[in-house]
Amino acid sequence: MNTTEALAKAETLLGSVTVSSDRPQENRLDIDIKTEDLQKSIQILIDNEWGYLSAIVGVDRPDKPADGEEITADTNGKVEILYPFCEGNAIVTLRLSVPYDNPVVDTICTIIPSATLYEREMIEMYGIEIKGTPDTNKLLLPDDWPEGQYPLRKSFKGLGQS
Amino acid sequence: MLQIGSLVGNVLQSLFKRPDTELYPFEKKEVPPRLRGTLVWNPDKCTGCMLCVKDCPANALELVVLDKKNKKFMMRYHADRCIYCSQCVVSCRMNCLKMISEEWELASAQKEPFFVEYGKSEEIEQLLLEKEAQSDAENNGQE
Amino acid sequence: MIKVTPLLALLIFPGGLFLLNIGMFYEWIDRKLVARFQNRIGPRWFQPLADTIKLLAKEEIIPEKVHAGLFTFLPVFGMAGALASALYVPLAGFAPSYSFSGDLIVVLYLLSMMTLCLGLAGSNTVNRFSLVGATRTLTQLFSYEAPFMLALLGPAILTQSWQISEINFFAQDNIWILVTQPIGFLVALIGLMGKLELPPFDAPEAETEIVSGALTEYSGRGLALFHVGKDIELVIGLTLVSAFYLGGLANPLEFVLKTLGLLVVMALLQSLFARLRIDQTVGLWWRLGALLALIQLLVVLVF
Amino acid sequence: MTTNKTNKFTVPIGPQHPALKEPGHFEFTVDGEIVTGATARLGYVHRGIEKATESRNWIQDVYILERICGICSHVHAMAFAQGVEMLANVEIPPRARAIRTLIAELERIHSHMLWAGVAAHEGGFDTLFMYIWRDRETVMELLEMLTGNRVNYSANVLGGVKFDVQQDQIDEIRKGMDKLEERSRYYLEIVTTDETFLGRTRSIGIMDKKDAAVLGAVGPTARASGVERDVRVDVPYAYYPDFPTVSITDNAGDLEARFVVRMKEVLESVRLIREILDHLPEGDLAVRVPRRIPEGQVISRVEAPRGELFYYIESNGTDTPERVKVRTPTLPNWGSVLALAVGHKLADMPMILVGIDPCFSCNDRMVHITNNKNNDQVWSWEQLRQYGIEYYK
Repeated sequence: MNTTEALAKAETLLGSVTVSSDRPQENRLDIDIKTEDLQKSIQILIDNEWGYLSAIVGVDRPDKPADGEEITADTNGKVEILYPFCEGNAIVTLRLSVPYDNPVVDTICTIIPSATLYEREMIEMYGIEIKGTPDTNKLLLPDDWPEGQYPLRKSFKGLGQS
Repeated sequence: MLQIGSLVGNVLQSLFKRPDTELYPFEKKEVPPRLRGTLVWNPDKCTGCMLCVKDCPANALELVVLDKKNKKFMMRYHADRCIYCSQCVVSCRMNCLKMISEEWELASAQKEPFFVEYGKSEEIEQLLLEKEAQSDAENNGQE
Repeated sequence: MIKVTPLLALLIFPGGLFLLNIGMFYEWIDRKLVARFQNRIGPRWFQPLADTIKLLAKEEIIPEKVHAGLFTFLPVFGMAGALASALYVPLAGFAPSYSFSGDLIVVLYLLSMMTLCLGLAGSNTVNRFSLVGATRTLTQLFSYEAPFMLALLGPAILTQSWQISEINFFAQDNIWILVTQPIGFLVALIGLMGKLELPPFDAPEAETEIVSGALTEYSGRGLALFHVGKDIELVIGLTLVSAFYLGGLANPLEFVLKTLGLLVVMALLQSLFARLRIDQTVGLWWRLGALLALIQLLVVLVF
Repeated sequence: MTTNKTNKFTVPIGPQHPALKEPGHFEFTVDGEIVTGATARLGYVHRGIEKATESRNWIQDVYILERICGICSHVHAMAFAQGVEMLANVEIPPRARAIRTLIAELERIHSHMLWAGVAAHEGGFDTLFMYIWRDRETVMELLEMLTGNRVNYSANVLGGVKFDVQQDQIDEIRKGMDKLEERSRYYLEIVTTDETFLGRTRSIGIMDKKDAAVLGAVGPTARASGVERDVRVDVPYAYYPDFPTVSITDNAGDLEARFVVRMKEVLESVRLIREILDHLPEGDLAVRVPRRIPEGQVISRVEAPRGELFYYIESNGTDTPERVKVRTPTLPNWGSVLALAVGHKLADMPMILVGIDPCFSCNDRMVHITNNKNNDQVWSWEQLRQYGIEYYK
């Protein structure tokens, strides 16, 4: 299966959940999905043995503040979560966004058990609530890390500073 | 084929070989010519473009402008922060910077040796005099 | 042969001072040899002595939730056992200070006391590594003890005596027992390695698994005593095996040559193998070691 | 001693433990010597590198990312540089590609030999450990000769490499390769024939092909289970399109297979290095890369010694990146190991943990302390001393 075929196959497989899609690089296909379709789309990829989950990437997207203002903890925004799957050279990225005020996604540990480490990282770094994830203990941050401080959000400038 | 103690040949040979251990502080090996040691700055060609300062990942360099028109600069090098990546050497278009391989045993119990000032001696002296005058003035002001 | 007076025997020779020094010296030789086999330099000659002095000078920390009395006295008991056994063996080629028929059994039990003390010391603390280490120490004790004893039984049966000095004389007068009972010699030597917890039988103190095994919580004086006790056991074990199997020990020169020869073989064996898991150790001893020792014994009995 | 309701015994490994060369915490519930459960706690060497990249410019980031790991530093810098070059639409000269690949392969040899030594030590085979590490010095010295440093080579710049390879150095490398090839063959023979060592590796920690594929194992760990996952083969980058490598697999999936795969990969790297040296292209070492990188996002993957290294780089058009996500090979391999630990003997756990060649500093990357003075978690030497005096009074 070469790259083009693999991407074409993924495109047809995920047709039912695709909201929109684009091709940022030759070997990549980014598919926007709805938050509630996450488990379904991952199930499709696993059932058809299309690649493996390479990582879970979070990207913080705070709303653009007015000119001259800095991003603070009160700034609204959303967190984009990417689930890149790799099959040979081809990469399919499932993309969804959750707003700060309701940062909830379903767990994918029921389908891929080893994703628990990635999910724990998302919980700590972005404050995402992952529904049904088996382990919510701290993975990387100290146990006495303050609540509500999420290091990889843009508004985080270091503990004790905002 | 399975065997027990298959290392025996090498083990017996080792008994009659010189140990491979290097007695480092007593016996020193030759350092390779590309070894990145202390950074040395040559003030003659510097144009003050500040690229080295901008690109330094460890903020180990400070370039003090003494006289911009006559291209007189002084460099403060914080050896304790330096990670010896030699990016500054690559960034410098005038080839003023060099990492020498002669001086590399830099460990020290004090902090002072890690702060190095480069520049032409007369310029530094001039600057130091100015500094002294300034601090004197401040002291006088306080009194 | 010279007989030494009892008090002297206990304090200076062959017990006490002499034994401590020669124990540490043999430890150094062992470490140095292993290092050279591994193409390293190894420690300098005073390293074991320096370690011991340093440990003795250090504070002994008694951890919480242990029986303090046991914790303090177990190393003493272990070392006392090892020192006491020195009185019955032909150390340095001299006749043993004390000797009676059946002293072989006493020496074997005195030597096991050290291991028992180690096991108790480990289970006395609440440290998990100590506990696992203690379990392993005792498990290993039960696995090598029987074959080791059977292996030393061979020469005893040949001599028809349980007295170490008599076996020593018998060995001197006859052809080396190593020639007639090679299997017994092998089992005895490897049994000695098991007793001293040397690789590949170092599962009870495997540092990558359980830190330091039963000794994890020990520091300062207790640790020093256990270490020195083990060194003494090394010397006594080597003396026994060479007295029995290598044609006896008649004078100091023979003692030095024969025990050091054995030590070289032991160091070689130490550096050749990967560590055995505790279940593998037990399996090896009961499936192979005990069987071989029994066969050897049968051969001795039949002929 | 912690005993819970079911009278299970928990054995902690770490954060400080002789089996772990870096801090990490694992808890094994054991029943006798048999493991019945395993959990992990990482983060003891988290340094905030992902966050730190967002406040530094692209050039500085090369070095900060290089310091994610000491053993595979070159591939980190290479993955990042490669991603940035893709974003900036810059084609680097062939000689630079060849030298990058050369150093990456030397580094692979160094990493695999380091692992083999450590794994031998975990198995209590110290002689093998000493020998392997002695011979590893050869490749360390070659790297030092080429780049001037034994670790953190800093050979990459955005747009190429810093160091050229000269003829006398090529000869040196060839000599070193001959020695390494001979020794690796010898070690390969030892680990597949020595009975006592096989007792610790054969049929231990088996991961079958299906598990490895679903749990997302990468690198030699996956390949030892028969899963052909090698970025160098799947997505040839740098100089691999010109000189393809062979993906080495083994079907056994046990610790022995992981030894075999890694040792054979050393031999394959030796072959590749020789081939690259034979056909070293002429030309420049680097091209200019703009200080401001155009907007966009890119995924850059390279094969680190431990497996697939994944970089997600996003630029917002300024001279600092918007987001750099690093997924190191150890992280997916942890998942697979923890899932498979159950049912093994406690004595085998260190070897199984080490079997994937874990790199803790690779998967920990956070927490930065910004203000030393007002933070009681940072103590000066004087404060520490004072505390010690008070404590023992």
